[in-house]
Formats: sequence, C-alpha cells, structure tokens
Amino acid sequence: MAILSLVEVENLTCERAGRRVFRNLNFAVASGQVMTLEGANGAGKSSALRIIAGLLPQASGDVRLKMAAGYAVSDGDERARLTGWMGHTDGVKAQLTVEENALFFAALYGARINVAGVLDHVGLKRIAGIPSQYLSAGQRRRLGLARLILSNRPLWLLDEPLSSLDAAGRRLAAELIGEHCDDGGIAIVATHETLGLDAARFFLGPQ
Amino acid sequence: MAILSLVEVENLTCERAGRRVFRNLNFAVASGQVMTLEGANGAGKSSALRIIAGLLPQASGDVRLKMAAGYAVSDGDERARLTGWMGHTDGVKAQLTVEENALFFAALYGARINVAGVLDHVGLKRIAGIPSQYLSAGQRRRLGLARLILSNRPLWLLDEPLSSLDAAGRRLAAELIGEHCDDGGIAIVATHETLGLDAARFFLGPQ
Amino acid sequence: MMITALANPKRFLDLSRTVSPWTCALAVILLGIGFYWSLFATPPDYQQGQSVKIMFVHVPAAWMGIFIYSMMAGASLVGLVFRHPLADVAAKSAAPLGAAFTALALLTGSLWGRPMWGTYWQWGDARLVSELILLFIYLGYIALWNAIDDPVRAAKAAAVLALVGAADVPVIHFSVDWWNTLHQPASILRLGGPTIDKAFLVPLLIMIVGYTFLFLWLLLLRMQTEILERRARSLMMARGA
Amino acid sequence: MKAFVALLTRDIRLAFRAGGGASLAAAFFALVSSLVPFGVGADLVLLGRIAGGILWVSAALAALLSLDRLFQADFEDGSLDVLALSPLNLEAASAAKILAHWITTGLPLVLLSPVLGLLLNLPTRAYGALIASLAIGTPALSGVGAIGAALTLSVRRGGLILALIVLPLITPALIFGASAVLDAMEDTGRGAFLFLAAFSVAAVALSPFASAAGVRLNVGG
Amino acid sequence: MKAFVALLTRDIRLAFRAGGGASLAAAFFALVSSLVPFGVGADLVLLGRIAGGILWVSAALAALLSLDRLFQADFEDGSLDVLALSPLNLEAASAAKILAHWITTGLPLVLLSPVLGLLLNLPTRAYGALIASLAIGTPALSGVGAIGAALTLSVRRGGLILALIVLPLITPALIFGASAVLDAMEDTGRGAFLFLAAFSVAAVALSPFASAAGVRLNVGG
Ligand code: HEM
Ligand SMILES: Nc1ncnc2c1ncn2[C@@H]1O[C@H](COP(=O)(O)OP(=O)(O)OP(=O)(O)O)[C@@H](O)[C@H]1O
Ligand SMILES: Nc1ncnc2c1ncn2[C@@H]1O[C@H](COP(=O)(O)OP(=O)(O)OP(=O)(O)O)[C@@H](O)[C@H]1O
Ligand SMILES: [Mg+2]
Ligand SMILES: [Mg+2]
Repeated sequence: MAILSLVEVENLTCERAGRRVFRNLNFAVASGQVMTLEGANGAGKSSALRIIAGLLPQASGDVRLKMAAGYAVSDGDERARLTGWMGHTDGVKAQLTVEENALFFAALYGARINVAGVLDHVGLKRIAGIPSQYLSAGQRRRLGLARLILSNRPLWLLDEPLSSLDAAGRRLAAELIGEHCDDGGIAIVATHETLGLDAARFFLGPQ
Repeated sequence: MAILSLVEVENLTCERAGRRVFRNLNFAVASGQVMTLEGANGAGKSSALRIIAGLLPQASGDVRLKMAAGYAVSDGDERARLTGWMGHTDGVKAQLTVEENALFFAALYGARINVAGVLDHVGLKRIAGIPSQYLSAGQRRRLGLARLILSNRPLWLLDEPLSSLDAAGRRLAAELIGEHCDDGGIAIVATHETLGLDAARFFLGPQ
Repeated sequence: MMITALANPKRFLDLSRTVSPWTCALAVILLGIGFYWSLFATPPDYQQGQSVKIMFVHVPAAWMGIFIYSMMAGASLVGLVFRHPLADVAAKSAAPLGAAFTALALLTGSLWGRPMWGTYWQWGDARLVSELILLFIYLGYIALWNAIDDPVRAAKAAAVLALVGAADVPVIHFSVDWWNTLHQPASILRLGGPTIDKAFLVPLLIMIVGYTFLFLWLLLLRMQTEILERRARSLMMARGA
Repeated sequence: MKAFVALLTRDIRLAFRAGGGASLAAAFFALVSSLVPFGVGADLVLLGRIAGGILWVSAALAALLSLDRLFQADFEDGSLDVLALSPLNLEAASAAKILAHWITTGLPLVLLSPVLGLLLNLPTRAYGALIASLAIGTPALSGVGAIGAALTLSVRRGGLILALIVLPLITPALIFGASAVLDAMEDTGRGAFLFLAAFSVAAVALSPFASAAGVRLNVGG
Repeated sequence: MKAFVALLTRDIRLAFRAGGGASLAAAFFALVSSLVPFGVGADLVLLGRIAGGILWVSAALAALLSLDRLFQADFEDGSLDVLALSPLNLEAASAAKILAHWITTGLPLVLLSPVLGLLLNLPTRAYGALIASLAIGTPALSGVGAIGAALTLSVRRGGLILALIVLPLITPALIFGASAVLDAMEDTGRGAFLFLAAFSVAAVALSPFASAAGVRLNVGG
C-alpha cells in the first residue's frame, strides 16, 4: 500500500447532465483521518466521491493526493489506482460463488492477502461456496467489504457503507475503517448514519 | 383502502434454493400496529416479507390476513392485492421522469390521490420533471415512498425503508408509517436501524 | 479571434443570425441559376441523352453526403479533444442533413441507374453498397443522440461513433478504383484534372456550390434551434437543482 | 382496464425512450433487409422469391433483440415486484407487455413491409399476402418470445440461451409465413396461411398464461 | 498481466454459467444454419454457394445477441466501477473482455464451421477459405461489437439501437468474409481475403481504445 499524507479538494465544482450539483467545495483530509460527508438527499455526496475517485470528471477545481514520498497525484486515472471503493452497488457477479468473486478481486488487485482469511473476517466463510445470487443484501455488502480489504489501497471512498448491514456488520465496518486509518490510510465516508468513530464531519449544503 | 384487523403468521417455514432459511415462525400484528423484523444478515427478513406479500411461496405454514369485514385471506395472490411494498429496489423506470413514474403508479393502482401533492409530500416536487436516471439514491427511495402512498394498501411491508434516506427523509418515512397505522393500517418493517416509532419488535434468530 | 468568438454560443447565435439570411439568398440564387442552366441550357449527352440531367442532382447530393460526414467527424474530433461546445452542436445538427443528402444520392442514383445500367440497384457493387452503409451510419448516429438524454454524455458517445464510422468515407470514394464497379470512376476530383465536358462541368460546379450554401443555411438554422433547446433544457433542469 | 392501459402505454413509451421507437425499428428492418442480399447474392429474381423469408427473419430478429426489454429490465429494477403486487393480475400484465412489444417491433414491420418488398423486388401479386401474413403472424413472435423471456428471467443476460429457446418455437411461424408469400406468388393455395393463422392464434392465446407462470416462478427470487 | 488473465477467465466463466457457454454457441450456430434452408429453399447447389454468407451472418448474430453481456451486465452490478478503479487500465480490461467474447462466440464457430459447411453443402475446395476467413474475421465482430456495446451502455436495453450501430460497421467484414469463401469456390483471387485481414486488424487494434473511451464516458454516471 502506497502511503498517502493528504487528500486535498480545492474549489471543486460538479455538474451532472448539465446541472450544477455543488460548487467550490474545499476540504482536506490527512493521513490517519476519517471524514464523513453528510448532507441531504441529492446534495452530491455520491457525486463528490465519484469525482475524487476519478470516475467522474469535475466541472472545475482540483483533487490532489499528496503522497508521503513527496510528490502529488492529481490526474483522475492515477487517483483511481489509489482508491479503495465501496459504492451503492457491490460489483459482485451473481453467477459466481462468494469465493470465486473474492478470488477474482484478489487476482485483479494482485493482493498477497489470504482470501479465505478475509472471507472469514467479514463473516462469509460459511457460505463461501454458494452462488452470490443467493446472498442477502447484507451478505452482499459484506462481500463488498472483503473487496475493500483485498484492494489494499490507501484512500477509502465509501458510499453509505453501513446500509443493509446488521449490528455486527456495522461494528465490523467501523472497525475496518478504524484499522485502515490507524495504518496511515485515509477514509472519506458518505453517510446518513453515525459511524461510531472519531471522525471529522463535512456538510454538503444545498445550492 | 380495505380494512385489515390482523396479520397472522403461523409456523412459517422458508426454504430458498433448497436451503432452509428459517422455520416455524409465529407472530401476529393487529390493526394500528407497527412491527419491526430484526435479525442478522441472512436471517431471512427479506424472505419473510416476500412470503407474506405472496411473492415467494412458503415451504410450509400459513399467512392469514383477517379482514375487518370478518373473512380471512390466505391465498398468496390475494395477499398481494392487499400489500403496499417497498423492497431493496424501488421499481422506478430510469427512462421516465419522476412525474411519469408517479403517474404510472397512480394509474396502476387506480389511485384517486393527487399525484403532484404526493410528490410534494415526499420532497420530489422540484425535480418532478427530470429523468429518474438522474436521481440520487435517496431521491429514488423517496419515489418509492410516493408509490407506497399511492398504492393505498392496508398492509405495508417495508424492507429497510430508511436506507439511503437523509435525516429529513427518515423522519418523513417514520411519519408516513405512523400515519398509516393511525388510519388502521399495519406495517411490518425489516430494518437494522431504529425507526423512532413505538413498534413491536420481532427477532429472527439464526438457525 | 474567430475561434474564441464562436466558442461562445451567444456570440455564435448573434453571428449566425446575421449570416444565415445571406447563405439562404446565395443558395436560392445559385440553385436557381444551376437548375435553369443544367436543365434547359445544356445539350443532351451523346451517350446518355436527357437522363444525364439527373447528374446535376445526383453528383452534388452524393458529394454533400460525404462532405457532411467528414465535417461531422472533424467536429466530433474537435469536440472530444478540445471540448468545444459548438462542435457537438454542429455535428448533431449536421447529421440529419447529411442523411437526407445521402438518401437523395441513393434515390437519384438508382433512378439514373435504370436507364444507364438497366437496373435500379446492384447488390455487390462496392460504391452503391458503401453509400447505403453510409446512410445507415448516419441513422445509427442520429439514433444514438436520441437515445441518451444526458447531452454531455450523448455528445461524447456520438463523437466516438462518428470517428469510428469515418472509416467508411474513404471506402466510398475509392471503391470505384479498388473494385470493378458499375459506377463510373471519378471524373472531376481526380489527379490530372476533370475529364468531364465544360458544358456540363460549369453548371455542375454551380449546383455543387449552391448545395453547399443550402447546407450551410440549414445547418445554421438547426444549430440555432439546438442551442435554444439546450438553453430551455438547462433552465428546466436548473429549476430542479 | 385503466391499469392495463397504463402499463401498455408505459411500455410503449419506454421502447421509444430507448432510442427512437418505431423509427428505430423501421431503420432496423431496412438495415437487415438490405444486409441479407450480401449473404445471398445479387440475383434479383432469387431475391424476389425469398423476400418473404427475409422479412420474416427480420421480424424474428427484431423480436429476439428486444425481448430482454420485455421482462428482464422490469425484473432488475424491481418493477416486476410492483407489477406482481398490483391490482392487475400477472396474466393481464403479460398481455399488456406482449401487446406493447408487438406494437413497437411487429407493427412497424407490417406497415413498412410494402416498401421493403419493393426494395427486395417482390412480385406485385404477392404484396397482399406479405402484409397479411406479417400482420397475422408477428403477434405470435412477440407472444412466444415473451414466454422465453419470462422463463430465462433469472439467467442474467441470457441472450443466446433465449434465442435458443425461442427460435425453435417460432420456426413454424417463419416457415408458414414465408410459404404463404410464396404461395401467393405461385398461386399454390392458401394452406400455409391457415396454418399460420392457427399457430398465431394459439400462440397469442397461450402466451400471457405461460409467461405469467414464468414470471411468477422467478419473482420469488 | 495476472489481472488481465483473471478478468479474461472470469468473463469466460460467466459466459459458461449463463447457460452452457461454448456448447450453447455451438447449438445456436447449428440452429441458425439449419433454419436458413427453410427460408431459401432446398436447392443444394444454391445452398453451397451461400454457405459462406450464412455462416458469416450467424457469427454476426451470435455476436449481436451476446453483446449486452460484454459491458452492460458489469455496468449494472457495479463491476465496471470496480474495473475502472483496478490496476488494469480500461483499455486492457476492454481487450480482455473482447477476447473473452471472441472465445465464447467466435471461436466455437470457427471450430464448428467444417461441420456446418458439410450441413450446408459447401464445395470441398472452399473449406480452407471458410475456416480461415472466419478465424481472421470473427475477432473483428467482437471488437466492433464491443465499441457499440460500450457506447450504448447508458441506454438500458438498447438491443435494437445497438444492432443499428454495430451492423453497418461490421458489414465490411461480412462482405469480405463471404466473398473470400466465394472466391475460393470460383478461383477468383484473394482480394477479399486481404481486405478482410486489413479490416480485422484495424478493428481489433482500434476496439480496446474506442470501447474504453465509451466505458469511461458512461462510468461517471
Ligand atoms: C444507387 C445508385 C448510385 C449511388 C449510390 C451513387 C453514389 C455516388 C457517390 C457516393 C458519388 C460520390 C463519390 C465521390 O466522389 O466520392 C457519386 C458520384 C457520381 N455518380 Fe453516382 N451513384 C449511383 C448511380 C449513378 C449512376 C447511374 C450514374 C451514371 C451513370 C452515376 C454517375 C455519377 C457521377 C458522374 C459521379 C461523379 C463522379 C466523380 O467525378 O467523382 N451515379 N455517386
Ligand atoms: N434469491 C435467493 N435464492 C436463494 N437463496 C436466497 C436468495 N436470496 C436470499 N437467499 C438466502 O436466504 C437467506 C435469507 O436471505 P434474506 O435476504 O431473507 O436475509 P435478510 O434477513 O433479509 O438479510 P439482510 O439483513 O442481509 O438483508 C440467506 O441465507 C440467503 O443466502
Ligand atoms: N447519473 C446521473 N446523471 C445526472 N444527474 C445525476 C446522476 N446521478 C445523480 N444526479 C444528480 O446529481 C445530484 C446529486 O446526486 P448524488 O447521487 O451525488 O447525491 P447524494 O448526495 O449522494 O444523495 P443521496 O443521499 O440520495 O445518495 C442529484 O440532484 C441528482 O439528481
Ligand atoms: Mg448517494
Ligand atoms: Mg434483506
């Protein structure tokens, strides 16, 4: 995992389908910090995360990832390589078993982590062999958490990571985020719920 | 809205893809009551709701809806006609505008309610004209709430209705459920969060 | 100066409102002269008789079909690379015009083919077939614009499609040289100068210029409408923001 | 009834939104009809003989390519749950969807067939039979297609498997339809026509029930 | 490289899970090839002449019918986001997907073509050309198809529009491929072959870039 010292968002403006969603967003998150992104439905939390990840081009403004090694990354495609992502959907292939999905993620990220161990950690060991089509909403979300771990990226961008998770799952998610930041990672979490973590809060107001 | 006096679940057993999910479930919810269905991920909450709605056949056991008029409904297809549904997905057509979707729901249910008023109530009036493809997760969920209102059914079965909703949305959802039950309706809500309502709680244990 | 002036849709609107009446007038005059000259003031061809007059409709239409597509592909490239907003508008507005000219070329060509080749249509003739494909590429391009309702995304997708489809253009033009076709080889745009008789060449050139102005006029009109529609749309969307 | 009409118009509208609707279908038919001669060769007499077959195959293709719009899209976005719980029973809902599918893929072909016949050099005396056979037979394509689409609902993106299920079932319509046109060209009776009509009536009558059964099977998931 | 192989094998595996994979494709080709004689009539010599065309059209159909598996499924379940954020760049990911698509739809046809040629009464001396032309040309179908699929990603269920975009672009392959087989039958040179090869090389080389561009512009949504 490359080491990141700061995520800096400067004068970020977002337009979708020709509509301005938000403008002149400014914040910075340092290594080891969690930041929650809050705001009303439609305020642009998911859009902001997509922009930071490099999935969506911004209308104007900058996103810079300052690396511990000294240089800064601001190109979208390069940001993408530093991002661990958990969106509204989990990128799980219904026809593959839970384990096949996890093995694919591991191979894709070139992860050197033990896949069975990760599945155990997110509580999917018992059902590793069943087709993912049969997963309940929360089980699928847990597979998303497994992918996040396997991706081994310094910047985590999580879009409502707690949704569908049961109480134990929520604790697990919070724990994972906490550990990630303790290891020097950064997490930006869009959520309407409390994470149960010591986090900076950023409000996206209506425009 | 037909008037329901009791929902009765008796020895309900659920199997999915040949695997037993839960067995011998028993509970009853009376007119005016809210019941939350809780339990770990994969415990079978969504499955139980699908069975009660008549979408999924049970392995054994009975679901009976006792009507105020005296007779009882136990056939799945008939239960379906009494159910207001909010699942993980919202049944929103991406290519139609918010208003077109709502008008379709109204026509489908033969609702005699003012559609514009309902959209206003769930906070979608301002964006009634935009394609639903552009909705944020919470806005789509609000459209699901609008459908629920338009369906005008006595029994509400809601699967994690709060997910993706912002604070105001959560209040709105709780308010709607409360009003529905005050009008003599029944609501069964699968959720991992607290509704902020006076509700009976039922735990689905692991098998 | 020109580019920056045009980059602003509002300036473009002002400019095109002044220019478009002139293009219209030029189109009417040139086409009037061209039609009169070609229909009444040219001799019948010694081989083709009166049917040669179809040429004055066919050849300019065929050229416009190809020319407009090239322009569209160029505009698409500009739109993709430089994100010039008017480039997308121009490409989108040009497509139906190009499709219409291509259809006209196909129609007049096959009407001409009946007396000349004894058939309306010859499957397997490279020029005819590639021209038909060009029409379908136009239709696909238009359909793609219509199918995506986010104009930003639609513009990019359509631009990629226009560039990919551009491979057909040289095939159409060179098909007569590469394959043995019924259709005659280039007689005007060729190395070594035109081989066509002056009596036909001059009115034909007038028609071609006339067609071009007709196209420009219609293009400006369509671009104006498109810009206004986009404005209306963004007003509507802004209300929802 | 109001719910039926609502669903019907919604599905038609969706077909239009997914890129042009009827004009798209028209472009597609023109495209396929002009592509086939590439494969078959340029002989005009031959082309006229097989024009009926070509148009029938185009119809089958348009049906196949748009079948996944019939139920799959509704399945994935949760609309099928909504429909299953609506006052409309699933049989009526299926019927509305089949009708909408026919209006957006079959009907444009029927209307366009005279023009396409011209393009394919169809002999004049066969036009009546061409139009009539398409008008009678294309509803069967939508109906049988709907059954296949409903049965393969839970197979995500089962394009080929759907084709494999549906094609053999609609072959009779293709054969009878094409022969009906040939018969009219050569004055060899009306047998094919009758078979086509019988097949179509049976398929259309059966399909809402069979596809509702398929939907019911899958909607539990 | 490891990521490339992982994606490739995943996509092949998914094709198999969605109902049989290669054997499904094989069944589809057999089906189409046996349906055509119905439309065209049973003239064996004619059938032999158009065999190349028929197989080429079948290949195009199989490609069209399975195109939405290429990117759309991944788009809807969020996998495309995952891929866009993976160490693999989108060009490489597209290439892996195109290759997987070819392996599950093009390759089975190449392998099966001698048998299908037999079924369609192809003259003996044309077998080499048939196999070679399919082997050279079918990758172009997957490549161009991928471009169309990527561009129409955000059009839900755009089956017809996809066909309308892709078919004109692949017509050259159909024409050259079918003529290459005819040329071999009639000993009329190898021009078509060269054009087919040139077209295919260009299409295959261009397609990962064009489809990655298409994916990129849609993945923002
Ligand atoms: C459906 C049938 C036909 C089609 C689709 C067609 C298509 C075209 C196209 C695309 C061009 C422009 C090519 C270029 O310059 O790049 C063209 C030019 C021309 N066509 Fe046709 N054509 C058809 C029939 C005919 C017939 C029957 C004749 C007369 C015998 C004819 C005579 C010409 C001439 C003289 C030119 C100008 C050639 C030059 O100088 O480059 N065309 N046609
Ligand atoms: N479509 C399906 N086919 C087969 N099995 C399924 C299907 N959906 C869910 N299951 C299985 O049924 C069990 C219960 O799933 P269900 O979705 O009802 O759980 P849940 O209580 O709603 O969980 P969650 O809190 O995660 O939403 C799980 O073990 C799951 O694997
Ligand atoms: N794909 C899209 N195309 C166009 N506009 C979109 C798209 N997705 C979202 N929008 C619009 O952008 C705005 C912000 O959406 P976004 O999803 O970022 O909100 P959000 O803060 O995540 O909301 P929520 O809490 O509901 O998830 C909304 O007004 C929405 O209508
Ligand atoms: Mg969001
Ligand atoms: Mg659930």
